[in-house]
Amino acid sequence: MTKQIQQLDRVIIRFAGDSGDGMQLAGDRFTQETATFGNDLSTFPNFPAEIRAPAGTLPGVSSFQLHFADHDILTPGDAPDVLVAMNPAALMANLDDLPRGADIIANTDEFTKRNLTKVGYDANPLEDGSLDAYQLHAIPITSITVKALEGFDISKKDAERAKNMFSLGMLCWLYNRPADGTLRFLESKFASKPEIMKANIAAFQAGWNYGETTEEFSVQYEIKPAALPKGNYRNINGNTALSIGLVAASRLSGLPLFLGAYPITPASDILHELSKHKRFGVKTFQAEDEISGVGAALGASFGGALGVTTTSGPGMCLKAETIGLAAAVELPLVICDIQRAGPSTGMPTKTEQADLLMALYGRNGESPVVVIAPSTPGDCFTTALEATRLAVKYRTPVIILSDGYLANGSEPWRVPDLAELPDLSAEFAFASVDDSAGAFQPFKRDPQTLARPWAIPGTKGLEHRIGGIEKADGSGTISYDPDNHDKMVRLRQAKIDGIAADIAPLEVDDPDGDARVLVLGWGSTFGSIGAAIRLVRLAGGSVAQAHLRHLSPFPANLGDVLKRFDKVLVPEINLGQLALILRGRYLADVISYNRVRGLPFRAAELAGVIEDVIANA
Amino acid sequence: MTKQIQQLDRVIIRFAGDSGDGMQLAGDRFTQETATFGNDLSTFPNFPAEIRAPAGTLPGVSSFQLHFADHDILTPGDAPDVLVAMNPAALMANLDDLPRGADIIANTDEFTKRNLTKVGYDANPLEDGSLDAYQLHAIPITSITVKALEGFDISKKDAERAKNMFSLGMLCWLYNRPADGTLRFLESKFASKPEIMKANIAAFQAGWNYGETTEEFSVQYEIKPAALPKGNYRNINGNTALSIGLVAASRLSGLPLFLGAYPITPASDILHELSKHKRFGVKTFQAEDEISGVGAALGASFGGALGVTTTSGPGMCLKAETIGLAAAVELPLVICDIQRAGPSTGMPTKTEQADLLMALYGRNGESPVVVIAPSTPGDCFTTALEATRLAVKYRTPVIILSDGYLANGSEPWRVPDLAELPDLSAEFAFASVDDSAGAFQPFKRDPQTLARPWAIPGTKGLEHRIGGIEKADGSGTISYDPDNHDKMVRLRQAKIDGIAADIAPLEVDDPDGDARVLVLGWGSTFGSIGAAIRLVRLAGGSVAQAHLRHLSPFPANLGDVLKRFDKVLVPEINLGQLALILRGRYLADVISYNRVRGLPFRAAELAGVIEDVIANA
Amino acid sequence: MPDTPKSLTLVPHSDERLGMKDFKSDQEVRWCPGCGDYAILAAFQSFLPELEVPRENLVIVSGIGCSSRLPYYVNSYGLHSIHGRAPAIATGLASSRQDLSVWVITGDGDALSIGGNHLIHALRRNVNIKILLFNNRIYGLTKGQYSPTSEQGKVTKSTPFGSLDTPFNPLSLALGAEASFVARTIDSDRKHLTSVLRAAADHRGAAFVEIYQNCPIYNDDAFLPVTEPGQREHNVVRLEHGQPVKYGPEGEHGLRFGKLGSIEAVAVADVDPESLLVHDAHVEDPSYAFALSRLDQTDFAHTPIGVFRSVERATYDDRMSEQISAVV
Amino acid sequence: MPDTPKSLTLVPHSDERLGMKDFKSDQEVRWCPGCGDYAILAAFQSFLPELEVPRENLVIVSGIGCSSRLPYYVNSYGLHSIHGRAPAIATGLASSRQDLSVWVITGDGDALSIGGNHLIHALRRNVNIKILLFNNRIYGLTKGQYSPTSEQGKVTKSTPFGSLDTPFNPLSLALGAEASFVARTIDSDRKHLTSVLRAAADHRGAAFVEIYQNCPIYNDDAFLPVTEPGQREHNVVRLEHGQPVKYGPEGEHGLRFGKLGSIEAVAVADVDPESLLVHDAHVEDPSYAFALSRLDQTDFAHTPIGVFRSVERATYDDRMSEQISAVV
Ligand SMILES: Cc1ncc(C[n+]2csc(CCOP(=O)(O)OP(=O)(O)O)c2C)c(N)n1
Ligand SMILES: Cc1ncc(C[n+]2csc(CCOP(=O)(O)OP(=O)(O)O)c2C)c(N)n1
Ligand code: SF4
Ligand code: SF4
Ligand SMILES: [Mg+2]
Ligand SMILES: [Mg+2]
Repeated sequence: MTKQIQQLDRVIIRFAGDSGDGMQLAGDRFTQETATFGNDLSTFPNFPAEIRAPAGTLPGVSSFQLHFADHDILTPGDAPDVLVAMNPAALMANLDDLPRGADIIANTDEFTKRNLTKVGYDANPLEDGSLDAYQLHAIPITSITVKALEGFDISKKDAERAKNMFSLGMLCWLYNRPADGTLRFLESKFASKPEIMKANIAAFQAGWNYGETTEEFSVQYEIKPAALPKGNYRNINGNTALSIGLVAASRLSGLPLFLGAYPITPASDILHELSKHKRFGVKTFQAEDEISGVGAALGASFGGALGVTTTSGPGMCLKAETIGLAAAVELPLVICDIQRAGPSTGMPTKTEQADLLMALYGRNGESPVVVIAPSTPGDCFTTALEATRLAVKYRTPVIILSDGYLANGSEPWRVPDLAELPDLSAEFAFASVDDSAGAFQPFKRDPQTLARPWAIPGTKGLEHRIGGIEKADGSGTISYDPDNHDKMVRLRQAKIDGIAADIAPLEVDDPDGDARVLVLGWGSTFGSIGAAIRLVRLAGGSVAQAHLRHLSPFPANLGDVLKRFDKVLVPEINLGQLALILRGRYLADVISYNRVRGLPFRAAELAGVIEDVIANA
Repeated sequence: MTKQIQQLDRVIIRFAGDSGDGMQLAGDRFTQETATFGNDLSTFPNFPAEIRAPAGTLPGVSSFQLHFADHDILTPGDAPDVLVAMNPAALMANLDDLPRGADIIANTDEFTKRNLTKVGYDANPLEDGSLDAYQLHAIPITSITVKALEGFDISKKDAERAKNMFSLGMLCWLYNRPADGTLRFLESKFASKPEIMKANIAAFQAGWNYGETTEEFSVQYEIKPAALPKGNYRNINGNTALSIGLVAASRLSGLPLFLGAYPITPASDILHELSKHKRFGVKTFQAEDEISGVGAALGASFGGALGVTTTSGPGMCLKAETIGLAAAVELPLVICDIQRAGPSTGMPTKTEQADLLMALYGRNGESPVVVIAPSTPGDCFTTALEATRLAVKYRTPVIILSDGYLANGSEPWRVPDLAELPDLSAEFAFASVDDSAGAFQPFKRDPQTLARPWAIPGTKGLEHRIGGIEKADGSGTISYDPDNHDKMVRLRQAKIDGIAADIAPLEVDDPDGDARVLVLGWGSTFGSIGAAIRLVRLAGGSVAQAHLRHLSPFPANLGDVLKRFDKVLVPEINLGQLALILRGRYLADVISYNRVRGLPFRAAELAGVIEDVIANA
Repeated sequence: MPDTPKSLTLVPHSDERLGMKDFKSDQEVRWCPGCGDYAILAAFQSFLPELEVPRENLVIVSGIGCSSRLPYYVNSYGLHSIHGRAPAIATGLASSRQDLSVWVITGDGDALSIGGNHLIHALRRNVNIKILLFNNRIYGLTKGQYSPTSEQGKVTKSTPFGSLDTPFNPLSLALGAEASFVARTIDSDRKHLTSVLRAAADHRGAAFVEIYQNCPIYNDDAFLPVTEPGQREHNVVRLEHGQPVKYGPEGEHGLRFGKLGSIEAVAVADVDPESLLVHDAHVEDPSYAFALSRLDQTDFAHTPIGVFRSVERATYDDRMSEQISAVV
Repeated sequence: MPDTPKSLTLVPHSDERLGMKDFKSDQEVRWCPGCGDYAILAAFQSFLPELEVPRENLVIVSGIGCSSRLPYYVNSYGLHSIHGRAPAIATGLASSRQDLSVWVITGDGDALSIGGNHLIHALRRNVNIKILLFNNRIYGLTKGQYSPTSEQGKVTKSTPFGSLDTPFNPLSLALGAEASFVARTIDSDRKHLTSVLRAAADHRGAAFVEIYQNCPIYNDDAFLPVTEPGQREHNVVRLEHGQPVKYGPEGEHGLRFGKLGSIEAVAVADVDPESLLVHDAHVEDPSYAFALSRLDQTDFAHTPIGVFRSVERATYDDRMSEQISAVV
């Protein structure tokens, strides 16, 4: 039967099921197809910390949300238009987010008495009319899949496992997604198990046909590709972008990349990704702990490599002492903290921005470092380049504050060609003998940058010894002289402060130019703040937006920007850490807005907050 | 010959020599005698980080300064009235601090060509008239001592070593100090080596007689005892006071004291002191590293002990993750950070206040803890009690920020009797079954304190499991619920903030009541700020002083206090860490004054700064 | 057990008859289906009543990892701490509370990677704690990176071209660290696992127990040669104190000292019976236990399980208390 | 040396004839008079020219401690890092720069207390670094607390009633950690010290060298039995590969295997010469070296010095480079 086709400009779908149901995979495949198709998109995978949380329970629910459109979008969206609920827990856990009228595709096979009571439904919501406000599609996904796979010589378990492919096929049909990519993916994934491969492909097609042939869906949707700037795009998540960015930085600077890392969620994928890039000479060292990871990276930096270490909150604590040493010996070092919800172990798979003050101040003594934060998954690439530039030019540790939301969330990203990227090798030079008139002075600073010479082993005539004990200005020999210490403390600070002149000023987006309220954010909240701002402006509100990439030092114009507005709203996924520093540095009475739920802000919620601020401005 | 006796109200003497010359010992003995005699006093030992820095060099100079008076004093003083210089290096290193007319007692035996050139004297300052502005006493201390000990069957080396006792004897005569204490001290110290003992005693007496019989000193000085409040006094340094305070806290709370520590300068002496107190059941555990030290302390706290760990800056970095765990599981824990000059290894034996921001924010996520700081050596005792009170009452980590100056500096301290000390056992109670209606809820909070129950193993019916993963409010079971996390983050913060209602308000000292300038300090700068204030007031200036003991949370009235003054000056031995927080919290435009020289402020210098501020107020 | 296990002499005795269910908590167990941790948990819970210790005097301390989730599932006092630090935390607890039975649950990453230092020091000090190391030769919780016990060349997420490092032999490391009690057992062999737990509880001091644990998700069948019927009979060498060491379906294989202190496997038939090893777990010199620990270096061809070493040595906590009672 | 020491095959060769003085820096040495560190520094500086490596390709990495000050005194590249972390830092340097000769200088506290974990992992990985552990059995720089190698019952500032813990035997620990090269020597025996440094440099991989070092200030005469003329002849057992192990003034003593893999000291006269040990540093199985390491457990009655173990095993850094060159 032919079906009517309806045009949409944007759709938000959410796959939800048990950790074991393969929702992340289904969501990821749908995303890849959507990327190939050319929509703009933004994703939000949300899963439990356990490998396999208990089946059918609320903590066990794993979901994947995808927002795609024919125009540029900023977030995975607040409210799904379609929810795929593979079991009662998935329905219960996600229903609150659904707007009335949304489509719910429920796998009836799993709505058994046992599963219902497990999450506290005393009646079956698919039958008791409690979902009347929604478009319910009650489909026995498991049994149809199993039936469709009867012909194959595979276990019942394997047949059931294929139900995620059935759902995927159904949605691909519903939204007119290409299928070839998925088929190719399945072929390679199950290359070693041909029967399973065929079965999964069959399940996918069964889902597709189900959509096409049954009465279940009366319309099919079409979302035109988005008109993105020309270029070769790939869908990328933050951790991958950061990894590729580091590889690019290595090539652009001519410095071999050495990663010292200890696995930790949500940072591990950077180690995984970089360990594949042997062909670019990338060396990855899985250390015995975080201290060793950063220590090895610093050792590599001392040897003239681009030393990098990656971790998350608890691991950052352990790196503090070595970062302090790096600040004291003034060597380049890139530290990536992929923030997660704390304190302590906290909620490993949930996002948060609460490591800012630790990054700025979490070391003994006055040990200033550079701190920067990416704003979107793709921006993690750019941030890696900027971190490298500042680290090698100023011989300083640079901390990158990404987070779980950026790490796993994805968006289409235009693959740049090396040619258009900055030549980082021009930003620094290793010291060579002729630099040093007379005896080599390892702490003689460049008057411009205040950076000390980076003299690497193997350079004849520059043999020298450095360490964490206070050093005499210039000569770098051990010194306990009181005034020298005061001077060195101030020089180290001045070097970092001076970088303000070498970074982009803060840009303010204020189209009407008459906004009296500024919303100032940093890091991963860029998307939700931007989306909220759009809502406010759509509703006729006038508001300006600015987003900080550099948190230490701040852009030189930050103080002036703050002064220009009656009210400055600072939304953060912490208890107001940036706000504290802004107030302390500029005595600006900024307004903090904080939600620390382990999730990105909802644009609508933020829009409300902004409107209140405008109303009181 | 009888000599004229001159009354003085205060004297500052400084013993200076090679690390090997025993100046710390001489100074310490003189101090003990002075304490017994009943003067008020304040000391400042200043020594190199090396065990034995190279003989005769500037880095090798070790000095001990003592300020004593017939009235109460606040600091070791800026400018010595008498300098004992055992060698050229000692003279050169200390001369700048001497006011014109000061007495210099120089050991001529060491002013050899070789020693002079070693530090860059091309002429002998004892002879070239360059010291004409001072009262020079050029005495061949070594040779006189050796001569005086000819009778004894000891090595020349040992005879020479006794020269510090000769100097001590000389000064004890000059300032009329009792001698018995020193004699008793020498008897016990060298009990195993009677010949050495007799020799040292003889050297001491030789010094005494030298003063009495020679023409060298025309006058002898007398400084009357100070009229201190009644009581039994002992001279005590900060580390000892802190140690005794912890033992007292253990007895007052009825909790066995468990110290987990890894040695580090300048904190090691607390471990040394506490390891002597076995009779109070104190258990000291020298751990393999700082992480183990704090971990063991937390384990002991979980078991119902008073868990304590002690360290300095670099070690604090390593404890961060475990302190975060303690904040998350909400158990009592006392962490003593005896700050030293940083960053990194820095200058281990020099003082600094630059760990404040690390103490406040140096952990992943939002993990608020209590932070307090002692203001004088003796106050370390009181601070230990306060730390224990807050830790056990609120089940929270409490960080004590002492520093090298307080740790090694000493002052007379009135020994309290337990009776007059607070009954800490009244501040808390272990949970017992009846507390919990129905199933035990390890995170059900006391509505007053917001503290959770402290249910220790061995308590039947309260078996429970806790950890660093986010917990459900009340039940404490693992929870990834977004709103629960936001709630718990705020509850943990609210618990700490709430403590403001349970601590002493900030007291302002403003005798005339008309001061428009407030000097606000924290920690070990109390003495130098106080002395500076006295100078300003003596000169007719009007200025108020306030000093913070509680840095997290701040006293409830701090905001109001700041508002009451036109100008607030905040002197810190860092780059303005407290100032940043004050500005951020209260938007108060406080003025930072910072000198980061590894030394306490000079009162005179501070006074000048204060006067400038007053002038511009 | 007839008389009090040696590690419990200062721990109160429980008169209520506790059963396995008394040690089950109300928390839902969150491991993957088929995870070896289930078997270990079950064996542990059914063994605990044997100790006749009140539930409230039992404390389980763990680090971070799948294995380290175990405390949540046992109805006693439990502390799920931070990665690698459990031995340090347990040291503070055990030496300040000798009336508790303290167990440490850890994994190969938790104990041997980030926690290696605390482990070796706890063993050397001989603190009265029982350390159960769940060795699945992989990082489970972080989804499958190689661990310090993974075989060299292991292909994992973090080593797509194969791991480079020589793995630790946990028992050799423990013996090198002056451990007074060292044993090995297997998740799937409940009877043997229980006997080893029993021996550990009966050791006063630090007991180190390596438990081969299968991770079906990230390192399935890592221990097949010693778990699979048909293979295990040939590969598993059961050590029993005072017994001649024989193994193989008909006990046709034995062990004896070869040259320069190394132990070799031999066919009983071919050698002078006198030369065959009779297991002695109590020899002071750890060299013997060390040589035993080297037997399974390469493959699992002959893998000893049971108590390798168990010697008496004053514990850290006992000595600490003695010093105090000496002065008070 | 005739041909390039194995650890230096990728390091440039220096054609200038360097002497001891070339390796002296301009920094004043800051150790106490009579400190054993002086002797070690002198031996090291006079040995370095032998390597025929350009000064600029020599890097010394240390942690914190009196011993760890050494890099300041050698005119090469040096990094005086933080407490216990030198092996980790050196691992990053050595595996990213194979053209360097990387030496780690550490102390018993630095390497075995706070740095224990990095040490054992560096050994297991077999990174091409040379680790010299100055063992004075005390914390020197922090003014005399007991260390993990201090004998039990040691009275120090932090243990006024005597220390409680069983010390580590550094060699046993290293062997338990899969070390491929393990040796011991003495500060005061310059000739032997130099020969051991030579052997270490000739080992490709992680070389672990324990150097008995006297701290006259806080632990004087700790090694008297093996340094004092009159005693040392009786106590020191010099190991030389391929040579029968004999010691004593007239070589009247020897070693042989006793029961259950332990090595015992015997009077040569009393035993069948066949049964006497002939030292073999190259046996694969570390059980032999381990047994040797247990000889001086209690007192110094018979203390082996020299190279206990030296076996070839691919290094971490070589393997790392191979993986890369395999794909590029
Ligand atoms: C400080 C810190 N670093 C890293 C992690 C991440 N992490 C958690 S468990 C783990 C390793 C788990 O392996 P193992 O100890 O073998 O336990 P298993 O899951 O295999 O039972 C790691 C690296 C962490 N939680 N904390
Ligand atoms: C993180 C940290 N913890 C503690 C210290 C203090 N500390 C410096 S050296 C040292 C131990 C030195 O002993 P060892 O390694 O044996 O060296 P030695 O001085 O005996 O040569 C300690 C505890 C430190 N510098 N840093
Ligand atoms: S990942 Fe492996 S070890 Fe962890 S629970 Fe699953 S099966 Fe068990
Ligand atoms: S304290 Fe001991 S080890 Fe340190 S320098 Fe002095 S003598 Fe040497
Ligand atoms: Mg594991
Ligand atoms: Mg030492």
